[in-house]
Amino acid sequence: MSTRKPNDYKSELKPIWCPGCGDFGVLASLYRSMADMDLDPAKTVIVSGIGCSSRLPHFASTYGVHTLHGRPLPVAMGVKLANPDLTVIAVGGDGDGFAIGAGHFPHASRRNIDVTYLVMDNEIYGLTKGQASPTSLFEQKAPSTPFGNPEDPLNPLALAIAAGASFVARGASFNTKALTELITQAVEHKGFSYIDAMSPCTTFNNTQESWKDAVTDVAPDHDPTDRVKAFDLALRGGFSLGILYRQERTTQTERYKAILEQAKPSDVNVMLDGFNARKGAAIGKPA
Amino acid sequence: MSTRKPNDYKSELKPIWCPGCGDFGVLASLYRSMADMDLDPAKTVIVSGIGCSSRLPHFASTYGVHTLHGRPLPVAMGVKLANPDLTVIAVGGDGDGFAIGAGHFPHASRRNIDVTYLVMDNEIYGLTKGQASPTSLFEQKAPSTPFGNPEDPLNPLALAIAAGASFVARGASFNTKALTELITQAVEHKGFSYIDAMSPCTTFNNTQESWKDAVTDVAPDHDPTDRVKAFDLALRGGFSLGILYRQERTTQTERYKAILEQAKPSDVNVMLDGFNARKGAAIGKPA
Amino acid sequence: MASIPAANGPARPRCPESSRGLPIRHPGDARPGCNLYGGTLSARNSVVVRLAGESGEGVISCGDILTQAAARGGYYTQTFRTFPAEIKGGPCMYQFRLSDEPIWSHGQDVDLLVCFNQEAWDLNWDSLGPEGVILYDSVEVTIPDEYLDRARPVRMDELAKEIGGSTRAKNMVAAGAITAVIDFDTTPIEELVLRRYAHKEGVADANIAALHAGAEESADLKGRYPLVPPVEVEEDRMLISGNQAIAVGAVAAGVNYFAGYPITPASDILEWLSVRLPQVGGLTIQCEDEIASLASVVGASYTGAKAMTATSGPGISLMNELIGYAGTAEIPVVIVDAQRGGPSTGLPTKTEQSDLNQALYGSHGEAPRVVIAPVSVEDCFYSIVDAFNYAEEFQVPVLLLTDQGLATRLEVIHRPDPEKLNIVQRKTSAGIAREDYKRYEYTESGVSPMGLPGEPNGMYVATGIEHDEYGHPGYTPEIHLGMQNKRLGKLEPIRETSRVATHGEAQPEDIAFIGFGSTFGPVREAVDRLAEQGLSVGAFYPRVLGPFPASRVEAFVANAKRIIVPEVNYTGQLARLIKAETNINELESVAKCDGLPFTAEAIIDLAAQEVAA
Amino acid sequence: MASIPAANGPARPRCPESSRGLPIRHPGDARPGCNLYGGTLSARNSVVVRLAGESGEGVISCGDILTQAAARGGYYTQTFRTFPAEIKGGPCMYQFRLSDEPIWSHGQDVDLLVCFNQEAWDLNWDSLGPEGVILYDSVEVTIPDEYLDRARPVRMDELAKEIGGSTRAKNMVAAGAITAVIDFDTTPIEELVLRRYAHKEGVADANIAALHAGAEESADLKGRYPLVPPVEVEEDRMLISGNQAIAVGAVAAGVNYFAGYPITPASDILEWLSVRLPQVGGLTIQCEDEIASLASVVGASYTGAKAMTATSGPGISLMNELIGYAGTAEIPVVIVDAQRGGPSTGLPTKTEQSDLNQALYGSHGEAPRVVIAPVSVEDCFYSIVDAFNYAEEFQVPVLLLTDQGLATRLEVIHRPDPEKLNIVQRKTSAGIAREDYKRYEYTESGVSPMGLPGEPNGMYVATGIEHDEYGHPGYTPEIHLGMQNKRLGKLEPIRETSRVATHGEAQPEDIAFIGFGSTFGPVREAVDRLAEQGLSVGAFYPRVLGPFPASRVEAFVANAKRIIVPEVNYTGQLARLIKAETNINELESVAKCDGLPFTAEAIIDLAAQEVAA
Ligand SMILES: Cc1ncc(C[n+]2csc(CCOP(=O)(O)OP(=O)(O)O)c2C)c(N)n1
Ligand SMILES: Cc1ncc(C[n+]2csc(CCOP(=O)(O)OP(=O)(O)O)c2C)c(N)n1
Ligand code: SF4
Ligand code: SF4
Ligand SMILES: [Mg+2]
Ligand SMILES: [Mg+2]
Repeated sequence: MSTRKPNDYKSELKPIWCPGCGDFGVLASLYRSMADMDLDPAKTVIVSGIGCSSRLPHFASTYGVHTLHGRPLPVAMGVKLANPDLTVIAVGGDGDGFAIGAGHFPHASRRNIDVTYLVMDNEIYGLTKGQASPTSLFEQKAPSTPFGNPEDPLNPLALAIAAGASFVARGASFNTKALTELITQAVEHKGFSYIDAMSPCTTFNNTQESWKDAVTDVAPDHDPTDRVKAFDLALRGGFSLGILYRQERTTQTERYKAILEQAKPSDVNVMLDGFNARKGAAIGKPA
Repeated sequence: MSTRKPNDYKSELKPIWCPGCGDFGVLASLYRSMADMDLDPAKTVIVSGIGCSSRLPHFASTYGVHTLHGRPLPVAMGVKLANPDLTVIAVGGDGDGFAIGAGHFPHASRRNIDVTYLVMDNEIYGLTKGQASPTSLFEQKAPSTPFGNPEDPLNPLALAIAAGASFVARGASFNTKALTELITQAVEHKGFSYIDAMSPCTTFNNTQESWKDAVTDVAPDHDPTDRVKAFDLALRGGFSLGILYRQERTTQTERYKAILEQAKPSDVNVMLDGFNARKGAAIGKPA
Repeated sequence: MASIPAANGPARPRCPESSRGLPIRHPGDARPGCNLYGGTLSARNSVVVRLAGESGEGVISCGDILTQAAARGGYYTQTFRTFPAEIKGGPCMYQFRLSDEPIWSHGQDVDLLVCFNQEAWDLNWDSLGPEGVILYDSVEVTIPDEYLDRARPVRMDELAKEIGGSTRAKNMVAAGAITAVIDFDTTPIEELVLRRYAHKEGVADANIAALHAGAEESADLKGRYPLVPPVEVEEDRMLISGNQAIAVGAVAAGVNYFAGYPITPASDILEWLSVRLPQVGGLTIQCEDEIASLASVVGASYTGAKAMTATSGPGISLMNELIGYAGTAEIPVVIVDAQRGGPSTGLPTKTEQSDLNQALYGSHGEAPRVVIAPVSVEDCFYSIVDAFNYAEEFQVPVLLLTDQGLATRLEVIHRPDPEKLNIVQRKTSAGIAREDYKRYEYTESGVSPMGLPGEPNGMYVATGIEHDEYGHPGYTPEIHLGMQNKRLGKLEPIRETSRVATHGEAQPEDIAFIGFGSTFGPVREAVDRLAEQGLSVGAFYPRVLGPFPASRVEAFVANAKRIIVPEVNYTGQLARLIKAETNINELESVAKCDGLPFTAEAIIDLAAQEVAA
Repeated sequence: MASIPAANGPARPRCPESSRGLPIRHPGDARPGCNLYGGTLSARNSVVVRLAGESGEGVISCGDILTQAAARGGYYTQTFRTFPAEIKGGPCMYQFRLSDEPIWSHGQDVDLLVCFNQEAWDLNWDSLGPEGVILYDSVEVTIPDEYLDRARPVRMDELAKEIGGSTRAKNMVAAGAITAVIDFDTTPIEELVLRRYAHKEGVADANIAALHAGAEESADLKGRYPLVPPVEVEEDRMLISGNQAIAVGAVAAGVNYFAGYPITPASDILEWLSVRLPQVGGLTIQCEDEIASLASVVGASYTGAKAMTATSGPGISLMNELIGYAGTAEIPVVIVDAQRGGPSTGLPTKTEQSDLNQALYGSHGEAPRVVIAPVSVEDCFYSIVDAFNYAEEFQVPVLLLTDQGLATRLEVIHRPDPEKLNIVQRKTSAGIAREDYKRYEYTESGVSPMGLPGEPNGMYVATGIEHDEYGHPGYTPEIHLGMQNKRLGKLEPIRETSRVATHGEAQPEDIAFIGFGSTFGPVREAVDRLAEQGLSVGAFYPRVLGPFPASRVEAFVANAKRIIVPEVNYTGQLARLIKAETNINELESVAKCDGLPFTAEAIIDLAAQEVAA
């Protein structure tokens, strides 16, 4: 039973988000999920990039790394690899994760890094005042797409499934109960878990009402272990909330642990001896 | 009927690849395909990154841009957007395209840039002497993975399909006839065409024999317009050669053309007048 | 003895205090007073107004509309704004200075301070000039007793609510109150409001009503702070920001392709060109990041397009590898860096001139580039034209450094004439026989004709690998030295021919100011006022910092007793550059690191007191 | 007058020619001869051997095995290799120098040149010293008549085929021939061959047979070029490269986490540590690019791990944004830059010292960092320990600059004693009460205790946004100036305390050499030889270039008539740095840009002739 309350995870800083911003709902869900899991704040690290959503770590009373635009995933990987005892949650925006950070996402997925990645997807760049993001709709008008967005949006869930993420889900900021539950499942999942959290930007892309109308739940008979079906579901229109894909696979942490077990213990003196000139180091690459 | 011969596309530089390197077969297929299409060398631009495979433009007597490690796709996009009359072919290696270049691939795909991307996939870093690449096998031993590769490989074809590439195919360097044909179809395809060309690195990862044994042709009844089926096929083991996915979709070039048509012609004098202090520019963002 | 006192800061970190040259004041410090209610001050030809409030209260749009109205009314203006890096909340400030004559800085001592809330007063009271007066919200703000005789409460919140049912139009009430005090016709404001809300019925009316109510509220102060009315008002005046001047200047220079990634404070350029470039047949594209942006610009330029990108510090940090590539492959590109406070994410909405080193030295190895710093909003226009000209003539990346202050401030300038610009076109392989063509040929100038796709005789492979004249990879000492000679040597003529902004004496005997970029305005004003004091003073602002015009700087300071180098950064980057590049060894580096631009007054203070080491 | 003649190269690009200080020779130039067949030369205590051939012919492994055998036999060695950037084909060269006494450079005049093919002769004949002799393949190579009396054909191809059925063992025939000429016991070579091919039956035998055949082939020349045999051979000698010294030094310093991306010439470090780090409980991971590598290093260090990455110039260009982040968030990281020829992709397998500026000034804004340049292979070991110590003590990114020459050359050094190292640990929040803890507290030293996950009282958010002492975002002038004072000020003590490599006079009166990194070896040798000529000479090599030890450099040159600054780059980066940071205004910048390291002889030549402006 949990001894911590959601409020225990609140920091002394008040969120600076606009009134109505979806990120409030995501943050509330995260507080609640952390309380449900009774996470030790001192052993929890929230890692983010840059953007409105990426300010989140400052509002949580845990350890946090507010990194650079697009870089939360590799930083989170370093945190987890260096200290596997920690619970590591990466958060950020759709621009952060799928524009400038797009190169890291497939690798986090295939490596099955033991990190939960929670993207507050508002289909826009909030912090820089409303430009189109990689998830903005085709033909959407925005300050840098005055003629309508000429690009088709990326589908982060489909991408995650293709790249090898082992847990892929969708939640919504306006549905905090379900989102709380999803976050808990994601954090408890072994390996890389990705949650696309629909989180409207009320200032620059107010989709709140239309999204509320559009969401449905993943059908109860959906088999989340079927990768092709999950892909199919990810491609379909409408927003199905819930777990699209889940796979049991050894995690990066486990694989590196295995390497540590495999490696013959040594020390620096032995290594130095390997270079001994009299004994003659191996040809080409001595020692 | 073609008036140009494959040899017409040879440059004065001899390939510096190792004897037996798969890239020879890819280059030969490219020469032949260009001849088949009778491409005007002066209107053809081959763009590459860095790696053994990325040396290719130097061996073709066309225009070429030998860019930086991981950057052929955005450079190729700039070439094509700035001069849509050109035929633009991007080439490179698996490391170039899916490690350091991984962030550009999904965007080239979703934008449907009018470029053919031909990756010489040897599942290894050739030029830097044999380290594991994003397509190297799990547990594969290589200089930087002495305990076996702890990472699951990326599946570039699945990724391309998920990201929105409109033509996705697999070829092999040791099957130049089919590869020639694929290249021709890819170049003639409107929009972003991706070819995964299996191209063994005989020096650091000699898969030539095992690959020759493993390849099969895409089944004749495969429907390449079905994205989910294509994804399914991409995930399956074995190497099916041929077109996995093909979609008709407006290309980036077409969309930007539409923007140009939509825009009300103007000139710099009109624009300067928009800032006239007496007339008063619009509030906030004058003009 | 080394003479860069600000160099790397003091030996030990010290508690924060205000920056060099800007005295710190504390509430309760005695200040020369004035009485808002005691008779009219004589008409002045410059007034400094500062609006302060919370982000979201309309402070910025109030400042913008007053500035525009003033420009419309025939005044010269200079503005300065600072706002939080967050979308909502946090203190924000807009200062504008109006004058009937050209002005060069936004002013230091505030004549009219308008406080929307209490924090606004707390943060800004110390900017008040000796004769400064105050307008403040009657509900939200409490003013200390000793300031009451020059402060006037205005029912901003109250009246706005009365009129529009919410505090939305608060800023228009404030605008109205201001117009009364400085004796300013509200008509141009009304016109602008009508135009802005043309499509939103009711909103315009409410705003205009609020404006009038505000004017009514301080009607008794009418003309308390009168401005000399403008006399000769030329038809060719424009009101424009630095970012806008760059964007429209790029069109004048013939830009065909722009690719960028949003970032404060450079996004304006992307957004403006995304509307305008298609209107002249060009393309603007938002890419997935700064690396892709510059990569696609390289690709576009390879085909012959005039291509550019714009970003701020973090984007430049990511572009370094490609800057080196463009320099090595000799592909022209233009890169705008609207500097903001650094390092790292830093202070996204504050100003700083701290990217000079990175502009000059970023990218590994020794890659050619030209670095330009425009000195004013008007100069932004001409400098982006220079940037394209250098890029095209020398086939080199050109970096144009502005800063948040310069990029976002509105200035009244004279309309440039695009017909009079000298536009340089790239040297191409057209007309050269195939067998004679070598892309990287050693030529007298170091510039070789560039093959453009479509041209049958110009085929070559552009590459960042060391290469011979044909572009074939080659690593011999001869090739490497030869190509470095070519790539770096071709830029040498620029040292002698680059444009320089100067003011005052050409070879001053007392004080020689050397600076770069946006500090020119306040220094220029300071030079005039110091000269009035009988000093021999001059300012020399190289517009091109790299390659550096060493001998011209040396000539400028030849007779100077003091050399002062003011810059808005921490380590004194320009001061070090001067020492590295010239024979000048003794100079006073005044590096100010507080996120704010210099004022003319601060420069004059510097002249009065020798900077201690 | 500015006195950096090499600055930015000549005003106009010129046709390629050899670099300053390295005379160009042309075939047919008269050279002082010697006769290979005419009697034995007296035993020398240093011999320079150069092997040259085509990549793939085994030149590098032949050089490596001879070097290892020599080290085993008790000689000191220095090597230098150059090979093409391609995997197969292209000219490749391996030079090694052996001596019974410690040596500091690889030598200029070649005593024994071994040509595997014709191109090898064509490219290398002009390196032959006055008494130099030649071995060449009897089939592939033709030697001009005037060299025949000191050249000996060896049936490398022929014998190799006879013995092994292919030319594979050609390099062993060459090795055998060499052992005869320099009178070198083949036993250690045989031992090494046996060890290398322990698992491949037959191969070892064939190689040993080839070795003997080669020795037989030139048996009549036995002892023609005898080396003084080593006398006192300590047990603690190691043969090791710069990259290896860094890798094992990092283990000695306590590295727990390494992340990297392959790149020439830095990949060795990644590869070596991927085997070794797990053996001491640490992790090595190859990431998707350099950005991810450094990002994950930042993440690892955040948890308290000692974390590092290694790359070359292009990788550093990509890492700039994260370097600024680590500096601003005050997270210790160590970054090795094994420099190669630049700019851009440049000359991946050649040496250059051209990343100094980027190391000092890369990243926008003004981000703190420490820049270290080790001066020898041995120093690589101690310098990486310094790097970790600075990183951990000052919570700052540390860049360690080597170069291709230093990183890949094999040197005999004395075994360092890990017990004697001073290893610095990070100051953490352990023991501080939660309510007293401020991550970015202003302290006397500027360093604040770091909270590490797991520690309940140390919770904070690391950030690259400007922030107050708690790490909360804040953009006021006070915070920004205060934090820049903290971040940059904390490094100030390093100026006075950093290690310096010196040789010769502490305050030379004739010639003062200032340099950095790998040029120390040849300069050191040159200093000794110039001192023998009666000159007062000294060398001063700051190991830490940033923060720069300005006053110590000034003290060093106080009495010097000439100041010479040799460096392997184009623009004279160190020379400019010295001018920017010190009161020194007159110096001779000798920037050599040919992808090759300096030789002692070239330095001595410099001393002989004043460099013309
Ligand atoms: C290298 C770099 N480029 C650009 C920026 C500017 N920038 C800050 S946040 C942001 C995008 C924000 O969008 P998103 O990630 O979707 O977050 P949101 O604000 O919508 O939550 C951009 C472009 C930056 N900080 N750093
Ligand atoms: C920024 C940068 N990082 C690293 C390198 C080194 N590098 C050159 S090619 C290469 C990988 C080559 O692998 P791949 O792309 O698969 O091409 P292949 O050689 O196998 O054809 C690497 C890591 C580089 N040139 N630039
Ligand atoms: S701008 Fe949009 S995303 Fe940012 S805080 Fe406001 S509502 Fe939220
Ligand atoms: S190393 Fe491999 S990829 Fe490179 S040329 Fe040789 S065989 Fe081809
Ligand atoms: Mg967003
Ligand atoms: Mg490869």
